[in-house]
Amino acid sequence: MARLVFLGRFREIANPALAQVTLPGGVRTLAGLKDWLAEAEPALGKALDSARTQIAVNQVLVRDPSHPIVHDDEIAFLPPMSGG
Amino acid sequence: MARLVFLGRFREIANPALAQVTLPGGVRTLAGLKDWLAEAEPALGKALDSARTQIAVNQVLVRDPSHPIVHDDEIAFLPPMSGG
Amino acid sequence: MTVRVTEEPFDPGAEIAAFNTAHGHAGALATFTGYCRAATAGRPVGTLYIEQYPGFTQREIQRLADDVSRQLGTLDLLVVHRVGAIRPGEAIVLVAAMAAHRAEAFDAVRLLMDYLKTDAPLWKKESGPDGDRWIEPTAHDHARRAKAGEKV
Amino acid sequence: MTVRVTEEPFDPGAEIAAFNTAHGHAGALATFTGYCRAATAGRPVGTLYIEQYPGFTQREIQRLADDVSRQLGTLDLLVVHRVGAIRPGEAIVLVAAMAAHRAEAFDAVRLLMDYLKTDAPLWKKESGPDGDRWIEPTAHDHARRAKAGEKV
Repeated sequence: MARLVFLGRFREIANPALAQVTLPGGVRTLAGLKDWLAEAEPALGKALDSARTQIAVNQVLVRDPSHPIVHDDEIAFLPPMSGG
Repeated sequence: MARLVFLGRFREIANPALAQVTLPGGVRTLAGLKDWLAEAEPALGKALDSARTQIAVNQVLVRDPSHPIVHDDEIAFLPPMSGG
Repeated sequence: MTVRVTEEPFDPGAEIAAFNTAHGHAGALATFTGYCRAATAGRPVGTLYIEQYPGFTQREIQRLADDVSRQLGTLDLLVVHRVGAIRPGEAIVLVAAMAAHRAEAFDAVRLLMDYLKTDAPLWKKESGPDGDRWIEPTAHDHARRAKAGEKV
Repeated sequence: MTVRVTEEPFDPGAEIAAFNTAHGHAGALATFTGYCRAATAGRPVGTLYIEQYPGFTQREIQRLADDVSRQLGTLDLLVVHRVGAIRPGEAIVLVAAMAAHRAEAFDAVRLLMDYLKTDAPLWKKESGPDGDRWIEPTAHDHARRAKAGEKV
């Protein structure tokens, strides 16, 4: 099981069932996860597909699309921030 | 009677008797007052003699040395300010 | 250094009083408080909603504050950031900096506010009579932050 | 706008709390508090003494604040300035500005502090173990004020 976290406007688009999800065996990297999401949830895939979307793995920002995903990872999708 | 006010380091040099003083009839302008002070109180006169000394007449800053002095005026001598 | 992300309303005056009590001899205290406005660009705001990523948000703000502290040599920093549902008139963010001299205190507050605007992991949604909308930083916010980062 | 020149110690946190209560919906509050330091340039300070010219000092500070308010379009300004004998750790000056946006609030506080440093009719004397000395603004203070006046 991976834990997927969608923040801000991504959360409103994402299927709540994705919070705890068993990923197919072929999904082994962040790029693979994004491809899988784009297929399973096209509207969400489209929203995530921006250079300004950031991804955190286990609460650390990761920029490398080939970053591996392992069991129990917490993977968060962050839209552009609007703090302050 | 004129009221003379000396602020900051001028106050420490000035003779306290100057707070209420009857000026000689010949002292009719700010320049005349400064000349009279320089003669009566040379140390004070020297301290006042700077382009950075400001003078207020009845609580309004006055730059013109020929500004007239009349009975009951409050004339203040201000060293450079160090507020804030 | 104190960084607090809170769902509860806070009182900026009381926070500042508590912060300065601990540092009475420092010399200079600068503060900034941002409030929830009753209207943005003429459009009335009902409720402002700010979402955090629990844990991550707190640590990232701490990292931004550490960065400012290192750049400007402040003696102490305080950040309080509200999350959740916020009503007009309530404080959203407070930044306070203690430093030996006023320039460092001013610069620290300003720089940290600029960083928070663009780099704090927080997501704002405004709810008004004509619906909701998510807010994202403007090009102007990014430009100001880039400029602030260079200047100091 | 409130300008207060006072011989009594004041609590900056309480002053800020009272000021912001009256303006909860303004958007941005920036403040600066200057404290009496325990040492200046390595030299211990016993007591700081600040002399005012009663009446004149209050009106001149009011004039400086009016000038800043006009230049920056702030919604409200507060100045509290201590005079008389001040001990290390006590607040000397508090400036607070309410504005619609943060840039105006920051700029107003900074500019007014620069004006106060050079143009407020106040005279400072530091008393320490090795005697007293009157303080006058440095060339640096004048340069900063000139620069601040141009920039805004």
